[in-house]
Amino acid sequence: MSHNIADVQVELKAKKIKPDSPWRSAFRRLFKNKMALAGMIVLTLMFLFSFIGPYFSSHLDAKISVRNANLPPNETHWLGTDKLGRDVLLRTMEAGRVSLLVGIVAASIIVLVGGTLGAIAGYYGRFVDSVIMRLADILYAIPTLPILVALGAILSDLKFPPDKRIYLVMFIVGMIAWMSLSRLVRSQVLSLKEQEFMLANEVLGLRDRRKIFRHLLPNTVPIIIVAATLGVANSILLESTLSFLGLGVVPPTPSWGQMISAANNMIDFQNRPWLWVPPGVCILLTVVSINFIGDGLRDAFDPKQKR
Amino acid sequence: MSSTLVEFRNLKTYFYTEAGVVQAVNDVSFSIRAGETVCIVGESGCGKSITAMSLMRLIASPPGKIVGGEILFEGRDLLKIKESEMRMIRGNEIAMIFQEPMTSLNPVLTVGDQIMEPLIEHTLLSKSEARKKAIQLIEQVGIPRADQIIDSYPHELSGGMRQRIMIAISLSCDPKLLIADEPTTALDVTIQAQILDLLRQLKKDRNMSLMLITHDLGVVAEMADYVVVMYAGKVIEEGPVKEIFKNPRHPYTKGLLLAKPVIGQRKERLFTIPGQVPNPIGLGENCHYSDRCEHAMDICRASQPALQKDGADSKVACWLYEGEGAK
Amino acid sequence: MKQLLIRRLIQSIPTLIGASILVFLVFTLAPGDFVTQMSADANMTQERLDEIRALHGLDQPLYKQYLTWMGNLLTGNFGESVLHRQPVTSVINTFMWNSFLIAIIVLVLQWIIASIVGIMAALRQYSIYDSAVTLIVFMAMSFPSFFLGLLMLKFFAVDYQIFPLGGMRSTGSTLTGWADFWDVMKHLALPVIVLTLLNIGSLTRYFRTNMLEVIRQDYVRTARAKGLKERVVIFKHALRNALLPLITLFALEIPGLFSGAIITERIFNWPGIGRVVLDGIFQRDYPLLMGFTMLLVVLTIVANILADLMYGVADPRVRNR
Amino acid sequence: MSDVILEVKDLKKYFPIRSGVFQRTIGHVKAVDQISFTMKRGETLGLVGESGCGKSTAGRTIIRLYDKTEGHVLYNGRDIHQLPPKELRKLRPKMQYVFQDPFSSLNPRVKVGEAIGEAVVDHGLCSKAEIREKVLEVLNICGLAPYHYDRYPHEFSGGQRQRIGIARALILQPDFIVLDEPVSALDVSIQAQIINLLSDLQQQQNLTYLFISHDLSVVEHICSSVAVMYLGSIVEMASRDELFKNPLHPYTKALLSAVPIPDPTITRERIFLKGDIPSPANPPQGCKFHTRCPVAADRCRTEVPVYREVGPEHHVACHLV
Repeated sequence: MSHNIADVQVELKAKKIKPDSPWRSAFRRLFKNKMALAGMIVLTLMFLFSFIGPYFSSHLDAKISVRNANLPPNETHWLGTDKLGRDVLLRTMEAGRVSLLVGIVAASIIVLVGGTLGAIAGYYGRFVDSVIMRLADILYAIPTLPILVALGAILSDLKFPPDKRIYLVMFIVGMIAWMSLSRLVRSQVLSLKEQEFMLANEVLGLRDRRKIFRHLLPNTVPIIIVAATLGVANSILLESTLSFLGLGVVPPTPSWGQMISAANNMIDFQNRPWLWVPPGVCILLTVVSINFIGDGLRDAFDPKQKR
Repeated sequence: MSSTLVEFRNLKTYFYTEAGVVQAVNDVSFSIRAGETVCIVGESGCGKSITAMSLMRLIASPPGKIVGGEILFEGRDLLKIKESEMRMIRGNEIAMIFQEPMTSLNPVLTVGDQIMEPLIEHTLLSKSEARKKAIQLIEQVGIPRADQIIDSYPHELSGGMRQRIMIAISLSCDPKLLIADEPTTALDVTIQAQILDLLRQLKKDRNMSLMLITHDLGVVAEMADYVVVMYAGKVIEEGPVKEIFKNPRHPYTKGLLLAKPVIGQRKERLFTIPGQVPNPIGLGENCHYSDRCEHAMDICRASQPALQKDGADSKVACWLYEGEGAK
Repeated sequence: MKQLLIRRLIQSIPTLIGASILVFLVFTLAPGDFVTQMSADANMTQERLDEIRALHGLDQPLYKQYLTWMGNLLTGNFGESVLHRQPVTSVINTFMWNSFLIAIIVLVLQWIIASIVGIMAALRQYSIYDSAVTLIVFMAMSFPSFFLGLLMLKFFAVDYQIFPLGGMRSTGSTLTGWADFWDVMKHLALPVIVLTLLNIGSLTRYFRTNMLEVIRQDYVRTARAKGLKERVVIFKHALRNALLPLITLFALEIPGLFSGAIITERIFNWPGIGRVVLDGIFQRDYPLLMGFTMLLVVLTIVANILADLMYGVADPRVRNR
Repeated sequence: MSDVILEVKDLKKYFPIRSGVFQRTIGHVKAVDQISFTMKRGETLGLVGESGCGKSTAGRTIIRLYDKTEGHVLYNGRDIHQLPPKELRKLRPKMQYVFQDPFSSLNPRVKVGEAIGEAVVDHGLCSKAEIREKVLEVLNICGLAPYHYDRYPHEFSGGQRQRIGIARALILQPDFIVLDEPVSALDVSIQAQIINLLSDLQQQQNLTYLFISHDLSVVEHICSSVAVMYLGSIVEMASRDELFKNPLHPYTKALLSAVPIPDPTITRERIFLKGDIPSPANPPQGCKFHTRCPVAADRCRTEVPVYREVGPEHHVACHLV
């Protein structure tokens, strides 16, 4: 009844094209975005540099030797050595591992806490919504940096062993920044609920479980991915600021921010820049590339909003 | 027969998108005589709005570009003149109103301010004279309490009232040609009747030409003196309104007329044109309607029919009539 | 408009109380307090410590301490700063204005540059200028504040000695009048440049995206169809609408004027409130910290309310509701 | 089973207007203001009116997408607004709804085949194994090809998406479908395809349609009886021929005369209504249409007209008829 000549021709042409899922078309757009592509390349290099790099360094098992402390960059130590004679290049690599890890874990805390609270507030609304949003308002009202630094100080008072301390730093950085994601998710869920396909689900009599996980969530994931990516970038910045002040990651665990705190001592700052410039450049490169990827993802998922 | 006011000659306007080149307006030619209402009719994506925007040279480039042809306005080719000269014509000799009254007015400026702008730009009126003229215009478009309306903001007015304000703005400098791009599509039917009646009235009083763009054949029958039917970026048929409705030539025009339900002339089953409008990217050298046309012949799938005279004042682009074109 | 103000004020009361509780908990539950700092000093006996604690009411149950603290706050008594042995309010008063000086200059510079650069980038989308601006904007947003400060200090102060190494005035300077003014200007140049660069990124992007959004609107096309000069279309029709959401952003900058830049002030040794608060953190001067944080909380809430009000005044659609 | 499938009795749907500091309710938008009608199986009732007349709200309240304010909706004798959620869910497949906007009525991230089939599986009406077969069958009935099963909504045109919306409703084998402006967003040639598809489905599966539209010519073609709504109330209801040939209510007459006829030879005397459609938030007193009615008398300004039967299945609410 439905097929006639015209439809058949249309069909033949259409059959050749593969089904083009929104995810695949989004990633196609992402890879076409030059800046995002550059970001991905640089970020992968930073990951290789931090997680694989150390195994290539010849100074992996070098012991602390005051003899060759504070050497400027030379052919054995490409980036010189620090006051304990450790190879700065190796230290930067190992520090990268910590900084990246802190960034990713903190961002996942933001996504978990912010995402769930935002979804619950958006989906159930009314009382639950106002409680969560009131909580978010409170945290928004408190200035981030002072509280963060104060919490860092308290951490030192609680005398946590350095390696356990990283996880607490991740926790603090995450808990300070979940509010913006929760607001984003909440408004997205609210606007989705007005969409006609959600009303259709109501008419079709789908169960709540299906409505949330098959319809609401997949349409909220793009916003979460973008926010998570930018969250990693901000968390790395926050962690490095804390560590620079000596309140985040503390020796002996290395992190880029903590290495830069070497610049606090006037002599190192003035005439041993190889101690604090390389980790700074690493932070900058990592964060810039993540920001580019995040921005590229935002365009890829929602092409209507031109850059 | 009054003189020709506007003449499109082989106009080509393309859009360069990531997916490819969209030939939105592909070799379009027709003319508008002074004091005449010409209706450009066609379904979405046929290029009727782009034709109007090309005439006003308001094509955003990138991504759009007028790649060929001429648009003669009183003998002057608008595509060749400088931007500053074009600006003197826009809103002054050629004015335009749009489809969405809700978003066509600036929400943070008063209605009066927006009516006075073209007056101050194009005429030598002072601010106070412009304001008086604005109040007059508001009354002419049938809005009561004009002196209060002039200081109100667009969000305080209904859709119908905003469209009347748009008409007041367009008429402020007594244009020779008014372009109306689907002016009543977003309005309710009783408000649409009011606006169409207003447009007819104003056209008569001011002996102005009207280029009305619409997809509604009812509006065409009511308003048009001359009709131009477009499909996939090309003009496929044109002619006086009675000729088009009484004796449509192109299969697509016939299909449109039969597919539309008409009050009082109920049929058991509507004629349907199968398939859908072709993808504007990568249109071949064939007649673009061939894969939906029931009379499609091999030649239709091979090459494009030219727009040929067929009868006193009508033209059609279809291989069915190719032979008799000479008449 | 009045209703909006009243409603927002009432809504902000729970936020204020909630924030104060949180701030109070963060600092009082912290293990050490200034008394334990004192215990490091040998001749302090345990009874003496307990006596001081009792004097400051630190031995009472938490909620009582909170109520007394809040009570004092409301009457303007922010408590005694341990480090400076003066009321917190006077400590804040002396140092805050130094931070304010930098913050005001940065605010003005930042908004002028960001608006020009951002709008030009929007008007010339897809041009090289636009991609260059995007690149610089991302760099500025991704620069760790302390790293930029250190680099600038190293480059301008150490290597090329164009600007002083830090502080607010040349050491031991007895200059007055204009000479003093220029001396301070020389000292604050670097911090201002750093802070402007750090903040300029997101603001430029905001101007650009807003402008791009507005240029696509129908009423801009209508303005062009009226034959108005491009200048009028852009600056009267487009810009006015693009600025609307930025008014709220401007109001939200207010807390930043008083909060001081903790990191930059530390690097450039600028005697602002940020620097004092950082030292306060290291010395666990909790009264000062609690007082200062609460001041910022109030400022943020006020700024939020002001933002909504200013938006209402600017946007006619909201004005008369 | 009597052939009356649906009975709507004095149905009302009011939306509260809140304002003031505590957002107190200060009034109501009477979107649906006491409408009543019955529908027999296999019939198509047209619900016609201009924007703001409440036709969509009525449609959504009738199948309990919105909860009613007052009144009853009896489906096969059971009042669906009294049913507990579990019972209502069981009844859902029987009453379906096709939405107007082809672009927002489909989830962009779900394959079309799954979107059509998911409700059937969710209701346990057929197992996961057989679902693909059932979906392919309904796709074919609605004029779509088998390979469309794995495609995503953004790969379809407006007309095709409406076919998917219809297939999604059809697969649950409903008795009653509310069609909310199903063809208003489509071009004429595509509109005709969908209208024919709907009529064929009605005959094949003995469906009952509530057809909501503002386009009188489409309503005349597809509906067996028509109800004209104005500001929340039904002003006139009759069989199709009766209403189009012998309209009684002044608003119906004005509506019919306002529709442009695609025939240049016809010149008819037009009724132009004065002014604009009043806002549903504060409708005029007495007969709501009196502010625009060309024949309004004093009585109309004060007294609400009674909705009464004036002929065989011909109801009207007007003093002067």
